[in-house]
Amino acid sequence: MDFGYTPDQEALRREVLDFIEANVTPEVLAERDGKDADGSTRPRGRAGPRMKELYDKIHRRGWLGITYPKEYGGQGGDRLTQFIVEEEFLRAGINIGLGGSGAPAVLAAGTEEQKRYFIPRLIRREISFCLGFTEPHAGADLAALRCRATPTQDGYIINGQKMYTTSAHSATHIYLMARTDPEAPRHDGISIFLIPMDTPGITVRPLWTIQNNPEAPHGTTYGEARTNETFFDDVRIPKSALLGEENKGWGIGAAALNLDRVGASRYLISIRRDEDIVNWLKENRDGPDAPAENAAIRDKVAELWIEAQVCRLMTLRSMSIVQRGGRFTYEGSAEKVWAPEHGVKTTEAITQMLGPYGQLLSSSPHAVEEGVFAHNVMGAFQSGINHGSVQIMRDQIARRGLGLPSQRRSRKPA
Amino acid sequence: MDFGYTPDQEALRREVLDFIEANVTPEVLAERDGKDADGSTRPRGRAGPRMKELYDKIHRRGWLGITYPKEYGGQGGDRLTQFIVEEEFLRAGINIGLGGSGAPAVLAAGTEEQKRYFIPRLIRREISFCLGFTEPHAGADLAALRCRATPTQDGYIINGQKMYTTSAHSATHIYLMARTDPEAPRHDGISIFLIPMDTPGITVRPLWTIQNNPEAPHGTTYGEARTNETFFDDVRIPKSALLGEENKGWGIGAAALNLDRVGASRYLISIRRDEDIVNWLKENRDGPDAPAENAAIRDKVAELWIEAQVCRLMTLRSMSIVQRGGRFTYEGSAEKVWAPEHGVKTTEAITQMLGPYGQLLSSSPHAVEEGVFAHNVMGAFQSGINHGSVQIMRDQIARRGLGLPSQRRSRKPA
Amino acid sequence: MDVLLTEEQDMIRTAAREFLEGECTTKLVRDMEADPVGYPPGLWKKAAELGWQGMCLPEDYGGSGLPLVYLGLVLQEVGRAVAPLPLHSTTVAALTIARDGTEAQRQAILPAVVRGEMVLTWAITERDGRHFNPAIETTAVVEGDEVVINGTKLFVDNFPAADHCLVACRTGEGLSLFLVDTRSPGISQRSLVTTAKDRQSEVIFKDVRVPVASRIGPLNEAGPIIEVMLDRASVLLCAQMLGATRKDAEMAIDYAKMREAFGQPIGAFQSVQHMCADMIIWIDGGELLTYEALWRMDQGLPHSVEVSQAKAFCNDRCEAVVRNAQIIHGGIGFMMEFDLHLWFRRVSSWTMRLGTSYEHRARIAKALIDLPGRVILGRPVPVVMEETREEELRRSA
Amino acid sequence: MDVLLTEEQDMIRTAAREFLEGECTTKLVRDMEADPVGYPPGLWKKAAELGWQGMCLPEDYGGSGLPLVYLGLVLQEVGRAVAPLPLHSTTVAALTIARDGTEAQRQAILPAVVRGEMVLTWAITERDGRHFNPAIETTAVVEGDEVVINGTKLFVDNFPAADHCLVACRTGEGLSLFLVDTRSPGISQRSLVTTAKDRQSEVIFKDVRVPVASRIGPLNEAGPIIEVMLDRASVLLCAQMLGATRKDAEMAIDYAKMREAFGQPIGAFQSVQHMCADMIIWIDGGELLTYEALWRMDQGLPHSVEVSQAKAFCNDRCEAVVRNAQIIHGGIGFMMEFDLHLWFRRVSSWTMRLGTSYEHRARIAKALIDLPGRVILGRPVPVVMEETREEELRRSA
Repeated sequence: MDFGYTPDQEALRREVLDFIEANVTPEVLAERDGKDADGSTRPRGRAGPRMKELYDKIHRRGWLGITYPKEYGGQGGDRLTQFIVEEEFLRAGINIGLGGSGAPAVLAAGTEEQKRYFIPRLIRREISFCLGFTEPHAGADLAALRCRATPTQDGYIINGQKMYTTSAHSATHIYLMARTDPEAPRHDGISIFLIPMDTPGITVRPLWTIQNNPEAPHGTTYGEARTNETFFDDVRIPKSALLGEENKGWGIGAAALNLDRVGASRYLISIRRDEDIVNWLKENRDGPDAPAENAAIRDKVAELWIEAQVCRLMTLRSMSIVQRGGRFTYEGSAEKVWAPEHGVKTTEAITQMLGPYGQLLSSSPHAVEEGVFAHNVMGAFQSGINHGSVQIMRDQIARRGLGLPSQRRSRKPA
Repeated sequence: MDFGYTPDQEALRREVLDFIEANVTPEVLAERDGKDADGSTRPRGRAGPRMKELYDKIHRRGWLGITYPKEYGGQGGDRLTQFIVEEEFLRAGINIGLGGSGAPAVLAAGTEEQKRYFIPRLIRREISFCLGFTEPHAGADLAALRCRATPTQDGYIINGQKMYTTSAHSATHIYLMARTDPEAPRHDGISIFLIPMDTPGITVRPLWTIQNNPEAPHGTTYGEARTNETFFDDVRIPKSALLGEENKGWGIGAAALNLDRVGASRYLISIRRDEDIVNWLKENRDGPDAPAENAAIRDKVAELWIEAQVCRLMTLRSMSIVQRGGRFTYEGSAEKVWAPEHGVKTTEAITQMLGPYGQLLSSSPHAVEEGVFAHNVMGAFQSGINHGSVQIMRDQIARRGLGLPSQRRSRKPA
Repeated sequence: MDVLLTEEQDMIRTAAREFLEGECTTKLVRDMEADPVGYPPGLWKKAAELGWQGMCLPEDYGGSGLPLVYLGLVLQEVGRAVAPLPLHSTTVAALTIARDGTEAQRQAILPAVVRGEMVLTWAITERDGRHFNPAIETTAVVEGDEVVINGTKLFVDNFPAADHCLVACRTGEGLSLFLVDTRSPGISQRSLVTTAKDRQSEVIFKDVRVPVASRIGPLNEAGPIIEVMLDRASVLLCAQMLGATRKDAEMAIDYAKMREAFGQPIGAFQSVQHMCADMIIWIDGGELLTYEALWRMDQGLPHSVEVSQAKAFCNDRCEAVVRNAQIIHGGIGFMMEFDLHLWFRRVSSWTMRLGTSYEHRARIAKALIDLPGRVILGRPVPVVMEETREEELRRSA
Repeated sequence: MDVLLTEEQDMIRTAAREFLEGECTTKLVRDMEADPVGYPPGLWKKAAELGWQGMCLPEDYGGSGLPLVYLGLVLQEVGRAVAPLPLHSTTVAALTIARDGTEAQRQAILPAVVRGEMVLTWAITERDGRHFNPAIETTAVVEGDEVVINGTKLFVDNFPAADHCLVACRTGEGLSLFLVDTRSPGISQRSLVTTAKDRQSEVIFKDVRVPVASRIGPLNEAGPIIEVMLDRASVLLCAQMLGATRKDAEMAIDYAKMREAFGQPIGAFQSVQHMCADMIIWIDGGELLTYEALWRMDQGLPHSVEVSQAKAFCNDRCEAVVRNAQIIHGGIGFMMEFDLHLWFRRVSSWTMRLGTSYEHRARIAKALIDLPGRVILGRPVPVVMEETREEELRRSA
């Protein structure tokens, strides 16, 4: 049992922090937020020159793709190293992850050729995936998906629609789940494809979220202003676009999603507001009526802080299991219940600490901390829905973790 | 919309309060708690001479069986009158109810002869029912009951076991649900019987609760020190013991249970500790560190108080519906979710206000308010289990109240 | 005792609902979010024809003189439709003028309000954002028969639409309340951008001159008037909030019946069913608390504890309901083009206004704990601030 | 960083579990509830043979000198078995003697503790019941080479079983801590009756004379010693509580798998499943907080915030778990003859001891809000009370 880090790990953290101080400048962050100094416009979400330069520098330090094998351009490092580096960059507002579960899936299920093609480019950020799983009628129940990939002689023809393909307008590829065998049981006829977004027949339609107009400040929980619908009309792709075996896509996707659940980003989005409100209270304590002097508010803040620690500790537990090469029974699901619900609880508790200031969005005069608390109210609950709802996670804890039985038949209430 | 009472109703309340002040003396209450002045012992739960005298007086004032028809010894009054009188007596520690759903069931389903026999005697407290519904394997799922009533030429033979027959050791009769047709669908082969407890073949075994040794002070939520198991071995009863039609007992029992859910006693058991803690805080505020001065505790107390008001208001709503002759869609169930859960919440919150004093039971030196808060921890949760659990109540709200569908088949998690 | 609506009350509510279902589309709601003034004068006028603005104003000025409960019912429907009408700020200010204004002020304002020709608001809160006993730094200095107002107010409702505004100012010894023409020289405003996307403003008063005669109530002693006004505002906001929240919950329940997952409607899962059951319980609870507070106001009974009970409960529970409605909707509720957020964003905003849960609960705790005598639930709680309707009527007569 | 148990830690825990499963029946637990002394000396002696009492005491006195985490693991198992052993009070007091006592005191006490021949306890709290900064009215007046103690202590653990008791007294300027023989003339006790049905006492000191040399640490300056002792006591109680709570939850989960209603095990219903899932999440959360606090103590890192985090969380969540375990059991858990309440009553009691959630959260808030510097979760929080293990070791050397 060891809750600390080795001197080497601490030195690495220091190194990362020094790098951030030197390189993650206000200009870089302004560009990240679409506020280029030269006033030029880019498609939202696509990196500008300063961000490109920053990622190049981070790459040269060996901090991109840390856990990926060296033969595919990674560092062959461990997940804890990745965790330390990622946490600090995330706190500084820079995402050094490879963007979801696509890259792990390629590594786990790709052909040698696919791995050699995709992984190095994903690490160098020349390729990026958007996630093409969810559909209008297949959300929590993903296996209900209808998007068809009909086999042809030399490949497949894709027809269908994907929802909430968040970075579809800026990604180079889509990591797509589609049905290759409509006759098979619903989990057995699904395959995964890696498809360039410029393939003819793909159309991306923006879906603006309630975080649009005004946009949420960086670091807001589910602060995305835009997501997309992506339509496939007779999209012809070669056989080589298939990832893993045909009709075995469900298992590949699920395994990679589980991997994606461990890491710094998942818990950080749920605890940033805890830090923010404590720091705000500390810095805004004029007079005896300041919220910081109110014992009821102090009590609530301490309660939230404890819960935030549990978020952190559950993440450390998951990291420890992964480091040891173990497998989760229910620990990943527990993290995925606790952290999002905590994030919502903190967000809502803060509204009552800030009172009318809590409603002011980013573009408002008098907005508190650039409106991050108000925008968080708009977004926090999304983290309990996406990538496995808290309801489904609790089902999994109960059934897989605790061995509780499935329901036999319709229940008749007394 | 009227949240007040008429001058006549207020006068009645005043009259009841005056009566209580004059008649519910410390000696009466001591006797109620089994502490007779002459040191004599009675079976627990059976009224002594002072209590008998008190009930006689209450009866002479016309405050027993208020809502029952005059031809059966009642007052032909309305439920609101009953509510006002009952609330004040309950607050004074005297239960003037007829003891659960047995009496309403007799009134609703009994023969003229049964009504003429039972109702006046129930009102005069010469007869009392214990409830014989629950069995070891039939609790929440009451329709699973196995106790058999086998028809004979001139009556029935009862065999089986009932659980939690709380006043079986002091009641004169049992209000029993038993299976008369084991071949019928489970709700259709059940009948109800009214059986004298001194019928040969009935055995009562005490089940001591965790409120025993030491006993909980009066007014504790589920403060009963004793309940019972009741066994039926070839108990022969005449046909006249049947209430309503044979095999129609389920409907009779359910309807009466619903009626039993409206009234003062249901909500009072959930809110008494709210009053108690506020009054305790008021009366124990030495120095600046007293809990009453702690804004966090004050905030919590106010939160609990608001919830207690909702208990009260939901009861008033149910009363209003019943007064108008309406029927519940979900309002009775809502009351039955909210009040018990509130009672538990308050009980547990108080433990953290009292700290180590909160663990002291009734017989302890330094017990707070005779240990009622500590005993309440032991009992409060029972009110969310008994007479329809909060889970089942929520199911009913969702399905009957909101029209949400039943589950079709076993759910497969993703 | 009968806490259900009377037939007449139910009729008024139903009429309001049907009117707004016909007149107030979500397109209108969205249009008004983008509109700098923020309300449709045509609809405002129609509301006046239905008697909404004058519902609780004295009959002498064209009003209907009905109890406040009726206005609460109408505001519930306004909330249900998330209708962009400045009814709340107008009626709250008008009721204060009716109660505490001079005859001349009433004549000047109330008939125009009743006819739907005037919009009102008030400006109390300043930078500390507090609801009770805010630190008021805006000053009003008497110069001859004028006062000169200087200061900055925050979170002022509907200012771009308002003709007059009640402004609380420090006047030497105490607080005074002035009826100020919003077009007076020296007044400027900045729009705040809120989750509700309503029209809230920062209003800056720079050497604004108004006649001394424009004060409402006695000089330096406006504190109790402001408290009554804010109590009315709080409880009426609860009504509006509950109307919106119930509609939001109904949409979620309907969605749960329709949306399928794992081979059945998501509303067939016990976890969703229990979530829905709780939502309805919470809304009902808030409604009962709100009705009781309104009823007590109408009876001239002490009501400060009841108002705070309603607002603290609604703040917490309405927020929880609309969040759960979002959760039941999954991703779609997060999309701008889907309507659900129109309710979600407004209810969220309202929970943060006119007193936080902490502020209201502190007030309740004060009444429960700091005043002498044992408490009994359902019996009069010791009073923090008392004002009987008889007194009110006497003063407004 | 690896927050899981090491193989060695797991072995110690497993051994403790197996030992208690064999030795500590619920019949024994029930018997000891009725026993005036409240523990079985035979089992206490066997525990000593396993090295429990001396686990974290210095090797010089026969102990094993292991980190506190190990004692935490054993106390988890003691909690799991609700074993009627005075291990918590004995080890907490012994660790204080090891750290702050004189060599003579250590010699007199520690070897006997290690051998299972001595039971210890402490007496700090008085009638105000507070955990932090209790108002201590018990006085100790120096008369020659003796001090005379007068006063009344409350909630003293295991006093009927204890040989010695650490007593906090007011000595003029400040607080002092004395090691008092429980058989000293002038000491009397009254048993308190608690939900745990453990042995807690009111202890009355009337002109009790003990040598001046029996003080632990400097005169008038025992405050920090007491704080360290109570922090150890709190976090070790968390461990004990969590062990009991997890066992309780496991019994409920097993019951849910077995008990049928509506044609299936009640554990097949989503509402019960989610209840069980939450119970496990809460226990795990409490365990992680507790382990981190213990680990920080062992590392000599500041730990007051972490201790308070663990205790506040366990108070609230363990209570909720054991209540839910009762609910899942329905009526049977309410029956004296069924065993479940043995866990329920103890956990309930422990949540009320050694600092309420309010007290611990106030301490956390003080560290978070009142000290300078921005906070970052997972980085050192500004320190309320600091004591490094190096310092401890230096002082105890």
